[in-house]
Amino acid sequence: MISAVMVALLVTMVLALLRAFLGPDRYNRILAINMFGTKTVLFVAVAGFLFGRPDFLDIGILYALVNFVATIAVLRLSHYEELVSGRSGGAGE
Amino acid sequence: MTAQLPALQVAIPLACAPLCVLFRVRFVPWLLFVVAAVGSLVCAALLAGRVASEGTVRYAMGDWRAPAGIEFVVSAFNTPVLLLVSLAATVTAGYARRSVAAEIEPRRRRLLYACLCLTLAGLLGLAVTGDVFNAFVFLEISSLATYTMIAMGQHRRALLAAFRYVVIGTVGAVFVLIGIGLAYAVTGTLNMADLAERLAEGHDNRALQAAVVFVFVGLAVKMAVFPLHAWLPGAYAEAPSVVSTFIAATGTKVAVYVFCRFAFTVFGAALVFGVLRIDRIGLALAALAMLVGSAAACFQQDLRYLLAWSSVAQIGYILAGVSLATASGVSAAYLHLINHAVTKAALFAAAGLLVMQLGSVRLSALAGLGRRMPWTFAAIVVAGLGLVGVPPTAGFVSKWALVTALVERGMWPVLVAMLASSLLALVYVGRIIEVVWFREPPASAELEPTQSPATPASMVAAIWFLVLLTVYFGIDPTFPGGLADAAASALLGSGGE
Amino acid sequence: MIAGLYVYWALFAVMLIGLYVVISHGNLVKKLLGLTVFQVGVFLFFISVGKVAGGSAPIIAEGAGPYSHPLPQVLILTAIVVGVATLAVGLALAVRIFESYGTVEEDELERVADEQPEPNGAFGAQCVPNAPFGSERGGGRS
Amino acid sequence: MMTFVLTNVTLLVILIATAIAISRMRALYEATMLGALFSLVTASLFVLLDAVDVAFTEAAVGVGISTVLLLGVLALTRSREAVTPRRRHLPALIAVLLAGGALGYASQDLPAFGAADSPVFSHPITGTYLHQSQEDIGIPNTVTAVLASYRGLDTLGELVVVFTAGLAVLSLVGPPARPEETMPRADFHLADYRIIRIISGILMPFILLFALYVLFHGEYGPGGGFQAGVIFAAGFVLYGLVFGLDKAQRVVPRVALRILVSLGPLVFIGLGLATMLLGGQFLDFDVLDPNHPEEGQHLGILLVETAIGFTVAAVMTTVFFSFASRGVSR
Amino acid sequence: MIVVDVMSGVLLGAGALFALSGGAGLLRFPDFYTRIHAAGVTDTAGAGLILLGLMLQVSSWETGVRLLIILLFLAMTSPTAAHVLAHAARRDGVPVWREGDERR
Repeated sequence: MISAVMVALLVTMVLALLRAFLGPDRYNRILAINMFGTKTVLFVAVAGFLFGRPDFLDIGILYALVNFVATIAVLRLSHYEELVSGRSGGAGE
Repeated sequence: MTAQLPALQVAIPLACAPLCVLFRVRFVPWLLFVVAAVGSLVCAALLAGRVASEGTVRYAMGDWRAPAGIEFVVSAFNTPVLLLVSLAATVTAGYARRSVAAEIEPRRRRLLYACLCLTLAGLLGLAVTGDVFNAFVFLEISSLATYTMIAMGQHRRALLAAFRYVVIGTVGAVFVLIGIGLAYAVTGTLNMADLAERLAEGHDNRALQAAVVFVFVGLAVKMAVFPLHAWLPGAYAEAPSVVSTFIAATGTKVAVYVFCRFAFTVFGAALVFGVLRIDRIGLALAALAMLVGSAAACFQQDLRYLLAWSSVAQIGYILAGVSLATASGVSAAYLHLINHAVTKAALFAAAGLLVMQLGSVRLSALAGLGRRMPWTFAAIVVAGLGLVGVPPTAGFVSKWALVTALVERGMWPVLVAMLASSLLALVYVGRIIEVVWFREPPASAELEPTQSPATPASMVAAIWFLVLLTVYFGIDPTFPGGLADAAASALLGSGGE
Repeated sequence: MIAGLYVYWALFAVMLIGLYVVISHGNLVKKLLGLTVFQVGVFLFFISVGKVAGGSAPIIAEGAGPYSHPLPQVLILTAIVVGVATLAVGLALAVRIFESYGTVEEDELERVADEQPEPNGAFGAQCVPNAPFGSERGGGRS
Repeated sequence: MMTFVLTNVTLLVILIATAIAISRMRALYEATMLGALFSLVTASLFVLLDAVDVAFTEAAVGVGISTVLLLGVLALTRSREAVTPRRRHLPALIAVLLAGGALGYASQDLPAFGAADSPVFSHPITGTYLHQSQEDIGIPNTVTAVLASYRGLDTLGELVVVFTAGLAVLSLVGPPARPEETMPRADFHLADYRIIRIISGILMPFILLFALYVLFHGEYGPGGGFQAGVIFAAGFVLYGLVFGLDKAQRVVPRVALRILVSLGPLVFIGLGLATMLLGGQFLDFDVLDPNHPEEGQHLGILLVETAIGFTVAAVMTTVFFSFASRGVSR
Repeated sequence: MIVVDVMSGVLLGAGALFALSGGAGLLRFPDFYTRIHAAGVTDTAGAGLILLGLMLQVSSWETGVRLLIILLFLAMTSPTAAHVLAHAARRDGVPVWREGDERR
């Protein structure tokens, strides 16, 4: 059953990767990469159980943390650039 | 305490670097660099004595036996390099105080001294280590510190030169890493002596041959051998003068030592020069480097670019000596390595003094200043003749040794290239002499007679110490010659030692 | 034949893509990204040499079967951090080059270097980059 | 066994696809994001190849620090969306063909992937590291044992490399601006940041706690000095991104950073010199506790990991603050 | 014991289906906001179910605690990230897809 979940996760990762490549604009790509990150967290957890050493799940916690920091960083930095160039009308709609 | 010498050799400069950053009081960072340089010189001298008396000195780090732990190996082939690097550091330390005060803004001075200590520690570690991956780590330490120092140059071109060196240097280091990885995959060990034993029989193993090629391409980048030398002119010419003086004398020289160490004691001359014929490629690249380096040097407008291109040519000479793979060839290469380091350090130090006095070293700006600053330009002329290889200087002795080694192996085309390159060297040194002594100083120079303030004694002393050293080695080459012969016999004789 | 070596060929492909990006691309930041890809390819090669089929991580536990070799992992722990250190130095240089030359594209750098060979030294910042972290200080020199 | 090969092949295919996408992607922001994804896939491959500590470091460093630095520099250098198409294809192709040929030539004699009788495993040091270390050092995580004790000099060299990178960034991009210089603009306190603020506020203590856990758990499970240092830095990066640079600098003052950056290497080298003075070789931890050397090894490894942890955290945070304040103070 | 295995099998199956549907939704939906809905929901739910399924198969309590921490962490950060992403896109003026528009 776990190997079935592993296959499902891999398929989802490939789908997310396709969206990351195709994604017309930046936000689709950020979304795809964020989803890919979450699936990687699950991949590590399932791989731990599948290969018999489940006690290495600290990596899962780290993945989730780092994925969150990367997503915030991408939004914070790229988003900010728009704010400066004033394209999006500055403070609010 | 003498048992701990190899570790102290690297630990002293390594400990001084963070101290430089911590103590920001005016001259303490410079003092720490002096302590690091003198300390490493004392260790190198004591080690040379012990090696002369007891032969190879082995030092197991952390008291773990060789293949499991890392070991330092000090033998006849790396004592000359240790002495050379420590001596260059000591002279640079003496020279540095005024030159750094003139060129680097106060905030960055302690960082520069810390990076100088790190480069010294990296080069000494690279020269001493007996573990292949440890050599990669020390290579990265010295390279990273050198990138930082080059970027402190005054002109904005220094940033471009540093960035180009970062990219090319890192690609070279990764090539060395690929070579180490392939060798590890085939033998399972990282210790040089252990590696040599396990490689003795597997000469037809294709992964091993590829490992040799990758390591040597990576080292060729660090040695600035002809096709991969693009980073050197910018790096040497744009760096602060203290930095170019130190790395011109040591950077590529330690890389040549590592090349010899890998070629003779790790992979074995039979594989490198027998099966893979690296000697033919080496000699061809050396001849090209001599010609291109000297030719390019003739057309440079800036004194420091001229000296940097001449370094490319001189490395061609050293590579030619090593590629002969004969005892006389390697000994001539070691001799030229020592002589050229001392000569080029003197020239870059003199150029640094000129930068401090005149602001720029473009040949047009130096016109006719021979009479105004006789000591500096006399030093440049004598050291320049050393580059050409005129009899009283050390350059002549090492080139003569190279010529005899080449004749012995009958490598006539390389010999012709060498003579042509020496003639070209005569051209560009002659050009300096003509510009400085025989040309009328431009009108502007007359207006500010006060332009030449009292030349700092410490800098002139450092320059003239190096110049006198070249002349001394020229007249009485027994000391460097002895070191070079011992190194050559240690490399070739021992084989897998 | 293929069963044993497919991993190595895939990793060699990743290395070569990284090398290609480093040499061919003109943008300085893109070169550093290519450098990272090149280095990661080498790191994966080291670790795959130390893997044993059906083995587990070299953390000793009762009955955990054959262990993969710890030595390549130690080497790569060192190499990863060296890679990041080089990346940080490269990026710091890229920022300073942008401030002195106004661009990080290699062909524009050559053009700018030819047009104005002698601006004041490396410390003068020709243009003020935007503030990426939402904070503004009194008008910087623009 | 089949699932291992299947997963391995899938991840390798994803890896190569991402690498090609990075090389073809013209917009730099997207290329950097794909770089983050590339590091994540690499870390997953490391997990598959039983390199648990390396997966830890690669994920924390590759996705956490490198991505944030690259994005910060892209913001600073105002890189336009598209990269100029001028590319030097010829030299690149020549280099790739030569290197590829050499690698292909080498791959014919490489030991098969996963072979138990390959030279790497038949070398006697395998036994030393896996079994002998249990008596000499006695910590389950042999990677940390080899890293800190058997090959302690490599780790010292690596710590010095991180220290040098910190020096380089300090000298090139200048020390981080003082907190009062980096007052955020009025419209920065927007309603849309309130949710991230609350979540980050809640998560911050746990992130730092997790970093400390990783630091001291390095001997029994995946973890160690470098990983902990990078997680510390990721926590401060998150805090700086969300709450603005000035608050972050109040949490981590500049002086503390400068002291910590140079204190770490000093502690490590001091430890080496201390073992020398106590009569052992450089970095020989047995002499730290004469009557039972195993305790000495434990103490030595713990000191080494702590020194590395604080230095890497200080250097990575200094680098991030320098880049961030560069945009501000100019 | 069989009940626990069946329960974890069901949970794992549901989680896998959620993940797959999220992936499919990501590709098939016409524009950004619909895709973020698909990804956001299935991320959190799929992860939660799979981790719960794994928790039932756990042998030692340490692993269980680690799984719980991952679950809590994902439960907090995944929706936040989705929110921030949607908000940034909205502020950045990404147009909303109307019936009849072409795919974006």
